[in-house]
Amino acid sequence: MKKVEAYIRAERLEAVKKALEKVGVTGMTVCEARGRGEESGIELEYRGKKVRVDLLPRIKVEIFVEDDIVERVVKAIIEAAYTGKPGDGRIFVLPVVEAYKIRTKEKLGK
Amino acid sequence: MKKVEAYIRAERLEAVKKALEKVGVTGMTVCEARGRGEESGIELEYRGKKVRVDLLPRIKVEIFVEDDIVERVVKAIIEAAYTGKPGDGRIFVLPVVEAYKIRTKEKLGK
Amino acid sequence: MKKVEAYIRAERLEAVKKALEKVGVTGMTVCEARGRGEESGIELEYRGKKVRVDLLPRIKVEIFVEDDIVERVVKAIIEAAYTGKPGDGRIFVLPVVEAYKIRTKEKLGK
Amino acid sequence: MGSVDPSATAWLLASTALVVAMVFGVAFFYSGLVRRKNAVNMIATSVMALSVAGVQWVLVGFTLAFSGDALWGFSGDLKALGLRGYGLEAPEGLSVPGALYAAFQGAFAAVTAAILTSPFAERASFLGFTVFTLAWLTLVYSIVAHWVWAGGLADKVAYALTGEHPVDFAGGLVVHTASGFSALAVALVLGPREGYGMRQFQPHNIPLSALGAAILWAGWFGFNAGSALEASGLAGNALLVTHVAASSGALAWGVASWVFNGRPGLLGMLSGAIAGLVAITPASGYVNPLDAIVIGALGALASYLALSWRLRSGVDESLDAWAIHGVAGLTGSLLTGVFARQGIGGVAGLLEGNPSLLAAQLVAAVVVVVYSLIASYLIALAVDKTLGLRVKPEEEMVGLDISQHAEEAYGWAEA
Amino acid sequence: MGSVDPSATAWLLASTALVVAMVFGVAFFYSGLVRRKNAVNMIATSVMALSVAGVQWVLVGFTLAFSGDALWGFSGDLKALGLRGYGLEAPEGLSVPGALYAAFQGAFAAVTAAILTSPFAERASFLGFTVFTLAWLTLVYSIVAHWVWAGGLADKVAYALTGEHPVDFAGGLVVHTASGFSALAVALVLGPREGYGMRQFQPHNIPLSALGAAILWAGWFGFNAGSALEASGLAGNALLVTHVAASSGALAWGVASWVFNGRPGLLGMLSGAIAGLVAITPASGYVNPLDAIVIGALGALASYLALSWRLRSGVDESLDAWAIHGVAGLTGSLLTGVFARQGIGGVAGLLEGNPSLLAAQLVAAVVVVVYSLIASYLIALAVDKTLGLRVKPEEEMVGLDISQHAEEAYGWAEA
Amino acid sequence: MGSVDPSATAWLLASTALVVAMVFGVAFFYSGLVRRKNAVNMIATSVMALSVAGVQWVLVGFTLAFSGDALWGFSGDLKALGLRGYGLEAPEGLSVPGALYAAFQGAFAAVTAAILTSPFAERASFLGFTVFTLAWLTLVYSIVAHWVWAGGLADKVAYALTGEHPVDFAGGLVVHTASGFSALAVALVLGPREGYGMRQFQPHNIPLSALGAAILWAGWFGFNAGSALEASGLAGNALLVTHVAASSGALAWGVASWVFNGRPGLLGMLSGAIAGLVAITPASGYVNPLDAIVIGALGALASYLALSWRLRSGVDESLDAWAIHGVAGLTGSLLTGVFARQGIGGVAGLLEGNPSLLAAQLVAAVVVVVYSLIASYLIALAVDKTLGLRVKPEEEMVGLDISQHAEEAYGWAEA
Ligand SMILES: Nc1ncnc2c1ncn2[C@@H]1O[C@H](COP(=O)(O)OP(=O)(O)O)[C@@H](O)[C@H]1O
Ligand SMILES: Nc1ncnc2c1ncn2[C@@H]1O[C@H](COP(=O)(O)OP(=O)(O)O)[C@@H](O)[C@H]1O
Ligand SMILES: Nc1ncnc2c1ncn2[C@@H]1O[C@H](COP(=O)(O)OP(=O)(O)O)[C@@H](O)[C@H]1O
Repeated sequence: MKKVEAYIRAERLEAVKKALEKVGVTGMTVCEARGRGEESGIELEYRGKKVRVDLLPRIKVEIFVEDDIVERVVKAIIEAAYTGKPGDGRIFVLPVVEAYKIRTKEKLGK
Repeated sequence: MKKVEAYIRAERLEAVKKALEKVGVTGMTVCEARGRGEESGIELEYRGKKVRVDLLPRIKVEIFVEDDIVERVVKAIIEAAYTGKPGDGRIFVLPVVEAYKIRTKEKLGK
Repeated sequence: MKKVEAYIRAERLEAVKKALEKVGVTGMTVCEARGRGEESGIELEYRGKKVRVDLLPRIKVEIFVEDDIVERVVKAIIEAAYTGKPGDGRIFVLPVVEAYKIRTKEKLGK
Repeated sequence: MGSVDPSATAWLLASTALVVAMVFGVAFFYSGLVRRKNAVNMIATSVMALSVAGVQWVLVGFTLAFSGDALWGFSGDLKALGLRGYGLEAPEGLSVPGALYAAFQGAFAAVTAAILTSPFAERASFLGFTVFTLAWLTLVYSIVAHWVWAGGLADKVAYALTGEHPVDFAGGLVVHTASGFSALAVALVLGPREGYGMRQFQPHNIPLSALGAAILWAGWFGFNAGSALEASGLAGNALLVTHVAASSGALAWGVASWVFNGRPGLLGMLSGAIAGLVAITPASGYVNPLDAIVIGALGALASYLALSWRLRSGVDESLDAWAIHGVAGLTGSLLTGVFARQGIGGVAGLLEGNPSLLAAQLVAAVVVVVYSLIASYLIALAVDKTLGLRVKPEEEMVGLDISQHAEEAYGWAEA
Repeated sequence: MGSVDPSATAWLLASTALVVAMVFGVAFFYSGLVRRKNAVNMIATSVMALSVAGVQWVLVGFTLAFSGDALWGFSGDLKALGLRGYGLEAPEGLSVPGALYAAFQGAFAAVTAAILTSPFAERASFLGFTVFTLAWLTLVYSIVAHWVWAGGLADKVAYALTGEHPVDFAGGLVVHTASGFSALAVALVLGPREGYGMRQFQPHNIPLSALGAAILWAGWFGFNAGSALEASGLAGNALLVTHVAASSGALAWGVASWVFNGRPGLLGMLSGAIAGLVAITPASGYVNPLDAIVIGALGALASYLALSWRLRSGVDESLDAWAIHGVAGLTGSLLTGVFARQGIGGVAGLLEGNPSLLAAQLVAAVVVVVYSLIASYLIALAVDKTLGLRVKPEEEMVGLDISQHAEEAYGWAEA
Repeated sequence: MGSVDPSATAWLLASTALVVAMVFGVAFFYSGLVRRKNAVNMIATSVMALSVAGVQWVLVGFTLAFSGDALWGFSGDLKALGLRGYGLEAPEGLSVPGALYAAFQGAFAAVTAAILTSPFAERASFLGFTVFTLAWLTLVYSIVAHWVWAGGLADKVAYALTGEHPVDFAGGLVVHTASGFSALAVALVLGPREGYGMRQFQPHNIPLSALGAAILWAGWFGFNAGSALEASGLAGNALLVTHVAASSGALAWGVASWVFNGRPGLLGMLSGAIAGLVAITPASGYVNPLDAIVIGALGALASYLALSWRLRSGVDESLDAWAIHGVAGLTGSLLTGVFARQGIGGVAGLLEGNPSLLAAQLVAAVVVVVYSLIASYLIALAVDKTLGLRVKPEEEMVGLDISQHAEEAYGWAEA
């Protein structure tokens, strides 16, 4: 079992949800965050003065998936979250040791 | 050292906090999130029209604990967060490489 | 590649951002959270009545970095987030399996 | 037809605006108190109450309350259906335009219906609520208004028993006691919210509630001083005592919670202010500012006790229309019988040596309380058995905003 | 100089306060509807409109609209530049102080400019908007006000063609039709927001919008009943019909969305209320409360249809000033020609057997629509070509609050 | 006893409602400016000020300010304790009911105390604040009001030195200068907030502040035009100049920050509007709208400079009651001496060739500034040394909402 963490634009959330449904993944948890990438935000110019806006709103998506579909999930997110403009975000895959489902009190996966 | 991530109903947060105190764990960080499980949300029917409400409010609890009490912590959360109805949530355990306490600048655990 | 998670005081966020820039790290994601440590919050006394305030606002910072700079990053955060008073927070380092940049659709790191 | 007094009209125009604003005051006060997932619904119910009252009053409500007397004092007649005869001129016995008088009274009906949204909080079907409100305005509000203000049953019975006409300057009985006790009845029919008593429900937005209270405080000047129906010393005094009672109510509640809980909450002070305003409502044409200090404080303390009892009782009359409007309205109505001063409103109370007024107030109050409880219970039951008054558990869990309105109060994950 | 009627003055003072408050009503209604990142800007544009109007009106706006008649009815003359002659006394033909009359009218100008912030939402340069607003107040609002209310072009043309003077009690044409159709023109110049049509923009704060609507509802009593310029039966009736039309509009929209979408949203009911208020605006001095039920409902339904069409059309007139103010203003103006009653405002409409009033209303409406569309389009274009009316894509993406004001509506990560 | 003028009464009733609303305007304006963890407290302090003033004024405040003259002009006498003699009739020299006059003046006291909550922001003990406010209303507000408005010390001294009575139409000195300079004194006693100067404190809710400013803008019409105590040309002109000065103040601040910071913030424009309103307050019965444009702009610019200085100085007068109310109040009081026009308020200023009025204004201003600074400093010090005026560091860190009220402004983790 792996944890996939994706940091995406809020406006791509719907698309990502749909893409994941297509590969059979519905379970997920999302939260509002703020992020910046390598360019540390974007720069606005206003009447000659420059202002750097660094932490821009982002959505963090967390999905726990079986090892065998990690690749499919990552690909689905990349395709759906892509715009090609700076700020598209990142996806990370983390190892998971164990997992439980509270309603059934059962251990999941591996 | 492990990281325990629990996605629970907001209304069970108090119970979970108390259950954890009973097993000696007080440190934790929580945040508001929205999630959906396998059934991808719940369905409401209204005058014949069906509406699917997918991302429902959830609380994410993050707790870093020593390896030896992971099991106790997981059990405590499961018991406290359980209602038996869909939406009870999940618990995941992730590996941790190292940990630091900022106030004392010391390395923790292992 | 590693994931560094830091739980800090909101008022130290600016300092942490600057300290990280100094060690060459700009990319990060932050979100609002609430946390408590070992003392489970702080206690206020009011006209003889004691009230425990447990979950206090905290900022969670998430940074994905190459393995070789983890140490520098941790040190920078510790220095910048330090006040010496209870509540300074924790830093954890987690392993990462793989990473992707959505804009370029490329795999990162390792 | 009397002739229109332009100064009275000027003040009544402004007063009507203030009273209509109060409906939104109730909406925001209540909305701030519920959980985020029901914030929209709590405003929508008041807006629906306002809209339904706006049309119902023109068609049938006004005439049932204020036109003549029918069925041995049970209600008005139907001569003013569609507000016939209430136009640009002043009706017999009034010095303001009939249309304006009807609008002012209609705003009262709307405020009363809005107060009564309290027990529906966080669990009622919007359709069920709407139908209930229409029926309630017609079968309870208009009737009680007729009984107290238009020489109807409550007045007749009290006069028969005590030889004195009960007084209710701006609606201590008609508005507050009636809505408060009706709220209790509805709460009994609807039952408590899912999880009630097991966990604490936190108010989602206290500044929003404070805004509601702000509108109520200022709007109440229109409510009470407007009820003088003239721009006179009586109106001026009514405004003053209203303000003083609100202040003293806020202080009384604040001090009580300071003493008993160690800390005075803002919501407590605002609740105290509202209770003070409620308590002074029936008295505002009859007492002086020193009396108002006492009435405001006693009203607030009575509500404080009622609320404490209500919380222990397990009855989920969620936003405390009963404890605040019902109990303080009752308290104020009785205290009017105690403090009324001949020199202000032409009626003497107990302190000036006349016990019959207090007796008359008591009789009228009992009549209003009993009728409100029974009639509201039956209406709620009837709606529940037919259309259903309560949403399904999933709908309640998701929140009424999504399930009843397909809206969320605050945007999430915006792009 | 006439003599000042103190009762009329008392009511007009209060009315002016209500109308100025409406500007903030528009601000909050609109601000709640946009995304969080533009919440400040949506208030700032209305505040700017209010401030610009406050000064412009004194200097030049008032005289262009209301002083005499110049250029064959195109505008007023310049005799009241700086409000010369409008001081403590009542001007010829009025019974309120000149200064107060000018303030009341100036508040109307400000409300109209605030309504017209709708198409600028979430994408306009604050400087471009400001310059547009100054030009628009001078070249459109003052002119249209002169045409309709001061015997200018619209009045002359309609009278020439139909033998009847068109009527507009409180600004159905001058305020709502003009601002609504101008909004459409501006939306065409500015183009849709980034991402419009591809994803849904969620309102960021519905209680804030409800607050705006609350201010509008109560403020409108000053708007319509204040337009009587006296504290009379006419004013009282205007208040009543205003309230009734708002209620009936809210119900009509609520029922429509209940039927067509399965659920009535709060924003829908509030939009219906506003549409009802808009529709009754021109009629409020001429009709009775039963008429108002019909006018409010028809106004709301017309807006409902217009909004549905607008959404399908792809035109991003973002906050629907056109659908709500433009269309309901037009509807109400025509319905005034239908329902006007001799016994109320001294003018008979179609139902009382006089078709010419409806014809006159139609002609005046066409004149106002055509002029508003063309003039606003040209002004917007001129500003766009010179100063630029639209922000850069990054600025739009980050939001106007940060890019135009260096502010964020809600604190984040506070310590 | 004079006879009651019903038109004056109608307008004063409405005005009092507007002025009471302003207290909540201050509350919301301030609450939006602080951090989320102190949002409730910032409203609670204003509500406490309102409530304390509501009762204190009836008991003792009014008589100290407005009844006769005692102690060689230091204060009023005690003949109107408990508002004795101020009932339904008009007191000597007035044409409004005594009760209403007292209520109107009491609302001013409350607004002034609310303005003075600024330096307590985010760090004061609620008990300490409450006791301070009670003492301040009695020892500063009532006294200064007596000095300026009831022929007390400031008036006597100014007249002795300049041969002219200083004028203060609606409280430029009594309300704004007094509260502003008192705020400075309190800030010095309390010291800066934890972390002040080291990091930026972000306003937690700008729309809430905008709501506060909206209430202030509209409410100020009651404040200034109500101070005419009649529904006359003078009141109408006061309303007009008030509106114009607010507009011009907003524009002046907007332009200044556009030029100096590259972007005009909404909070800046609103601050400018408030400064403009403050500056016109003493002048509103004496000047014309063109003067008002200048006075509003100069008031705003003076406040802008004062605020810039304050920020650099390190003095944590947190919400700028001094910079906005104190400085603009002073500026406006002096400018009244410059612009006053015989034809409007019966007093000529410098521009009409009379330098003594300006001199009188200056003397009165100095007296008020000095007394406010010293008396407020001493009261604050006394409270601090006895009950303690500042909370403990942990309480400040957790926020006053939890530590003083056991409430959180916005629900979190609701279920
Ligand atoms: N090293 C990092 N650690 C944590 N989050 C990051 C990191 N780099 C980027 N992110 C997240 O991804 C988002 C987009 O990053 P950015 O570099 O702007 O995108 P792009 O690579 O498309 O230019 C950021 O706002 C942040 O939330
Ligand atoms: N695969 C997943 N990845 C991330 N979060 C999940 C996943 N599955 C469930 N969750 C979280 O757990 C919550 C409850 O899941 P759900 O499946 O509805 O519970 P149950 O298993 O009791 O029916 C969801 O709202 C979501 O936050
Ligand atoms: N075991 C833990 N698991 C998760 N988060 C923790 C844990 N311990 C501490 N934290 C986070 O760190 C923050 C500070 O912890 P605390 O113990 O108060 O600091 P200090 O060690 O400086 O006294 C907490 O508010 C919480 O967010």
